[in-house]
Amino acid sequence: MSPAQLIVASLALPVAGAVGIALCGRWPNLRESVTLATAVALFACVLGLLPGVLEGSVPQLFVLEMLPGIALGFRVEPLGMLFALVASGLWIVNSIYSIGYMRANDEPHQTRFYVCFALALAATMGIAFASNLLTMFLFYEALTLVTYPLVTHHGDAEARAGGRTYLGYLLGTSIGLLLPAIIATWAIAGTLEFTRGGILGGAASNAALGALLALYMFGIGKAALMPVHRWLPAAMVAPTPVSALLHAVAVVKAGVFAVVKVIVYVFGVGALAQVRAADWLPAVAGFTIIAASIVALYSDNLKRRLAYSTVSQLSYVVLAAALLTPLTVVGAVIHLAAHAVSKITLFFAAGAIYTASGKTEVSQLDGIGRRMPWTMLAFTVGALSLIGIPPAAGFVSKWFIFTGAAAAGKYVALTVLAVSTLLNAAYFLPIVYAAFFRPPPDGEAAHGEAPWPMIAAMMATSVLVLGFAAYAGVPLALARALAGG
Amino acid sequence: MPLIAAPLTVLIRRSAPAWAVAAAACTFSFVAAVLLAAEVAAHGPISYHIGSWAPPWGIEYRVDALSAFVLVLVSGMATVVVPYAWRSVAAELPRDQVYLFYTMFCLCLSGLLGMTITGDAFNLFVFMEIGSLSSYVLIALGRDRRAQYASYQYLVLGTIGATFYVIGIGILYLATGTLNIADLAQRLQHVENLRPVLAGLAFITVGVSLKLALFPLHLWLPNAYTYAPSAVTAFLAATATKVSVYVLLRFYFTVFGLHLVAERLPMKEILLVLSIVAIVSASLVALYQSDLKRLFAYSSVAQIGYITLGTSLASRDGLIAAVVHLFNHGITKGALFLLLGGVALRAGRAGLDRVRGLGRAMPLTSLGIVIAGLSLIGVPGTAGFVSKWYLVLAAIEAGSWWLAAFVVATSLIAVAYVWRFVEAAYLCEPDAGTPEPGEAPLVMLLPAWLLVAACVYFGFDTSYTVEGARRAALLLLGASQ
Amino acid sequence: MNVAGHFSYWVTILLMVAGLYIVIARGNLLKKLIGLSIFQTSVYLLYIAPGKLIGGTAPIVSPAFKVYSNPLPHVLILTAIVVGVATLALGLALVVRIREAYGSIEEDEILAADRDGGDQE
Amino acid sequence: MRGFLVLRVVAKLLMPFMLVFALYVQFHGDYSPGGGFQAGVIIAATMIFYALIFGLPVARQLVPEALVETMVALGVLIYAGVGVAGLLLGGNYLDYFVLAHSPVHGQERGIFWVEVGVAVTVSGVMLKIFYMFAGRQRSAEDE
Amino acid sequence: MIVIVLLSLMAVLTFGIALQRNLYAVVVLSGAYSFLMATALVALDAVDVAMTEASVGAGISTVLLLGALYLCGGEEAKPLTRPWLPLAIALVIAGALVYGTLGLPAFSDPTAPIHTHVVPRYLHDALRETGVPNVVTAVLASYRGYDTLGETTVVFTAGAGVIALLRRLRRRKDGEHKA
Repeated sequence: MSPAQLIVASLALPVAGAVGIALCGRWPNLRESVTLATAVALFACVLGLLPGVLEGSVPQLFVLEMLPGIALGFRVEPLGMLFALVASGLWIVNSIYSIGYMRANDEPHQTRFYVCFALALAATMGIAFASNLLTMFLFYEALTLVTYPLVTHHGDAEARAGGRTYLGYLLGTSIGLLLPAIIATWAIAGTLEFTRGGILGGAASNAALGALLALYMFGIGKAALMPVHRWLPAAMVAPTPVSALLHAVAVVKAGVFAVVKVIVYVFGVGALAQVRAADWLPAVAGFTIIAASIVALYSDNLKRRLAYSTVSQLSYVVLAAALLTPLTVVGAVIHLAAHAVSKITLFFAAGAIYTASGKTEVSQLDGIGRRMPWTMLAFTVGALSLIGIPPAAGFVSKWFIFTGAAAAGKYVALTVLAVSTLLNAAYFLPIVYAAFFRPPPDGEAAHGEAPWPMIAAMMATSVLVLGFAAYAGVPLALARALAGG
Repeated sequence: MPLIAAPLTVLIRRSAPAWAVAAAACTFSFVAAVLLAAEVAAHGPISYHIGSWAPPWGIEYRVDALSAFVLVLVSGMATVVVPYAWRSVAAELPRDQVYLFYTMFCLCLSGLLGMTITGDAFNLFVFMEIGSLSSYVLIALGRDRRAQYASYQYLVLGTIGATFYVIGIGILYLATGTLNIADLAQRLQHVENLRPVLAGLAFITVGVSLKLALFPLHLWLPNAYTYAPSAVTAFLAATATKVSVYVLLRFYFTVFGLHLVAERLPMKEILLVLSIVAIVSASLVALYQSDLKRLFAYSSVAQIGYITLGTSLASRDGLIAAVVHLFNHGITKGALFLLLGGVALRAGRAGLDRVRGLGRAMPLTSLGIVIAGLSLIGVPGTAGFVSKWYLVLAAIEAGSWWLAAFVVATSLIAVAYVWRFVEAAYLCEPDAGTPEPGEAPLVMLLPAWLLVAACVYFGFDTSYTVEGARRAALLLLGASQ
Repeated sequence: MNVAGHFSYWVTILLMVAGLYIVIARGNLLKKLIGLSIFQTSVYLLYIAPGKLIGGTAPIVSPAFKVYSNPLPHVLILTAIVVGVATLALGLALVVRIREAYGSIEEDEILAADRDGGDQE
Repeated sequence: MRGFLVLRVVAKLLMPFMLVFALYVQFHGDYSPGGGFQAGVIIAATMIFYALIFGLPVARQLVPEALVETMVALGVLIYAGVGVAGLLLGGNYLDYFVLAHSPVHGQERGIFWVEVGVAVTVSGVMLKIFYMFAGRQRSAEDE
Repeated sequence: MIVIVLLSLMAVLTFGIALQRNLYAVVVLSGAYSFLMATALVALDAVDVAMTEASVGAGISTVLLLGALYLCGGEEAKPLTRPWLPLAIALVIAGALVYGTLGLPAFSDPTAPIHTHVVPRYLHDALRETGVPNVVTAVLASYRGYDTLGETTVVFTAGAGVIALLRRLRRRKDGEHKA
């Protein structure tokens, strides 16, 4: 198939899948096999795009003109390519996992769940391949809306509250800040196409650029930059696969992806570095990293702790991108992938624990490692990776960021990273320790491992995490291709 | 012309043929409108002398980019609503009323079309009255007894509005000696004593504002929309106020001209302030309504605020925003009220307490309401987004960031009240109030979904709307220079 | 500014305002309608009076006369009168209906009835 | 009102004159004040007068509601029909010039028919409205 | 001059209407008002209008009002309370009107635009063009025939509307009796 067709396919497949799922909602097996099939097919499509992109070609596809001068169009450039790879790849694993999870906890209206899931993927693909700000915004909002039913899956009061926060923050920031930013960009630059070196170069005064950057950074609420991070913990009411989707596969990744994309293609690394309009950004990011880590340290609920760790990890990406050196940008991109695989592992583990034992608090996990060795093994792997221990995935990205920062002489950033690494260790290792080396509190009901699909999924992701360094070539190449410009 | 159809429907005493006649008339006028629009787009304004007396002695029809645009909207809406009415009217009215309903419907349509198409100020008044009188009746046909009181309020206020308009026209006539709009505009340039002109301007503004429910003259609207039969609500909400907006635009830019409106009187400022107040207050009120029809009625007041806001900017993009929103809001609200009509039919009333768990009871209907609601909010990919886009763009170009911020902020209120429905429909368990599963009849669902589809379609392919709007805007500005 | 020259205007204005005042201030629906019709009829004067030319005659062309009053306002007002009576008739019909439904034609009583009446399906 | 013989006789006597006057107003409207509208009102007034004195049922027999309602619509149709006729004969809408061989005759003819239309509708509507209110009255009395 | 007298009388009547609370009296007063209006119109050479006003305003309207009164009871319940806001509104409007009309040509000023612009054509050519000496009729039915068509439609609308409202009433009453 030609690249253009592939793009169409990768956008249309999930939608078609969603329809299929909705149609055969009555027969669960069929429904879930449709899900899997779609996921695999999608991944295949995206892979099919990869070689061309690696050779540096940029397949394009323009659908129609939404507003005069602004097309609804798609263009596959390295960054989007990587993002699409990660998302579609993890979707396969995730759907395997969610089959196990949803069945084990026999959740209500699963059909809606799978449908929205597929739609969310479609939106993600749209974001990944969007060729201009408007298209990206379109799918960005779409993503928010289709994930809303997932967040409020249980439909009870708590879910509704969580959903409100989720929607309030995401729509609020995107409509209230991002949209004006986009329109202002249109008013200033006269175009919204993503182009190398940015479209705002020299078109606006420093102050305007700074303000605009602020609008973008906080407008992209999905990047969970403090103070617009509150929706992420709130969304914890969702079932675990959804959390995995939010944190690892689609939503927050879409956020940081958008951030990087805006910095690289709208403002332009070079331009920003000259006008020094972005100097405040590392500070905010750094603060987010530290603060979020500390909150994580003190939160006892496991998923909540993971959520805050996500918040801080996201700011790694933002920080790295904001340092505006090619090396750190590479680091940012790689961390996007690395954090995805690691964090999804962690969530899988958390979900597995909940499914098997019904435990949600960190303090309950004493000795659970003996009952659920596989799960806790996976958890450990993910944790190590986030801390940044070689050869796990996190190490690679952190290494790039460190060296980049050092080379650029951004010592404040360096210290921030160092401190946060320690904090990561501080809030992950105790869990591991407790799980394996503390005796389980006596007199609690014995329970075994989680259902096999979940184990399988966890193992798969752990392997990905560990093997990351091995196949880091692809993301590296893509990242280089991106930062090279 | 539906005008001829109306008496026919009376002669035919039975409902079915009456419906057929009405439908035929609407379709005909819609086709005619589209053809006209194409014609205008191709060869510029058309002027048609009735009785072949050349204006200003005779009355002329005048169709230019703007009026053609409005014509298409109005007649199109009518064409969509009529098939819908087939079922809902049968459900809401006693049998021997039905043919009168269609009579009134045709009259209302012809009134609105006449207002849009005529090139004569006084003739406009006559048609305004046709439209108003028939709409009073239509509203009073509502089931609830409050429908009659609402209609009475509307009648009093509407008549005052119309009379104000006549006074304004009278003053202008005394000052210029002509009634033809084009002639009026051209002669107003040479009136040395401006005081009567300004007074006329003021009176026309007030009169028309009463009709288009511009804050604070909107008091009649919520009741009227709430208690009127669903089809009527949908039609009026989608067209009546819009036509009044058209009249306002027409007078401001074509007759008086921007320099007069903007410089001699602080009209822009006044309009701006009123719009802002309207948007805020109405949106907030809407937030606390328990009856969905009323909720969206208030949101209509707010949305009209957006239109006038765009007008008050009086820049190219501002006017584009106004005209586009005129169209988009028309179809959006039309869709909403049609769907709500379906809900009311099944649940007896469109109260928030009746739609709990509606997502499962009437999946298509609620999905449609959600989509239309999104368009109301202005989510990208829906028609509403386009108008918001231009509104904000115009605000930024006018250099008033706070205005842009204001627009987006208020659309967040829209999120709030739309989401009240979403939560009720999807996140609440069905209870006593909820209708047992079962969709609205197809003849009601199809037209509604047609409009919903339109909301989405015009969100992606804006070539028609934006182009039409741009031409209209340029025409207005050109006329006012 | 000659007073006589504008006297007709002023009376017209007076009538208008009085009619409008009745509409707004009075609670009785019938009274409102009457006020409304006064408000409308006063407009007739606004149109007709300036059309008069002293020494002129009704605009029926015949060799006997040279000066005629202005016919155009007459036409407009004929229409206006018709509109007025149409509105009045409709309004009255409505009032009758309201009376039937509420048993009162006083504004405040009706509002009160609705407030505690709640929804009647 | 059954009792008042005088009234009834006078009414009987007056009715024809009123109608004649109405017709005069109608058709002489071209040369003297008056026209379709006034004529229509007078006709309606005559009927109302009649109904007031002889009671609604009698009036209803004389002019049945169905007829009235038909008149209501018919008048407008006549008027619009004239317009359409203008169209069909190749002129503009409501174009009278083409209605007859010479423009002036065309105008006269057009105006004539238009006035007829107006008269029919107006008298119809006025009478109808009166019937409506009167009918309501009767049912109010019944209660 | 007579016009002034008539107008003044009408003004007085209006106040009577505004203050009177017995609705029958009000209706009678408004009837008288219409007659005065008609006379004034005659004095202003608007014979057609006068005729119409007399037959409609004084005739039909009064009948209708009485009919409605018969159904709705004649006494206006409350004396009006706190009339200041309406008064204020009314005064503002009056102000606006005075302001506007002061700029208008004086009474019977032959050079006013309304006498100089469109109308002369009617007066001079109506007879020749339409063969109808009564210019009002000519303009009404021919020059502005479309207006009159609209006017007829308005009447028609009102008629049909009243039918719709009142006929529905009877059936609804039956329904209520059953219920």
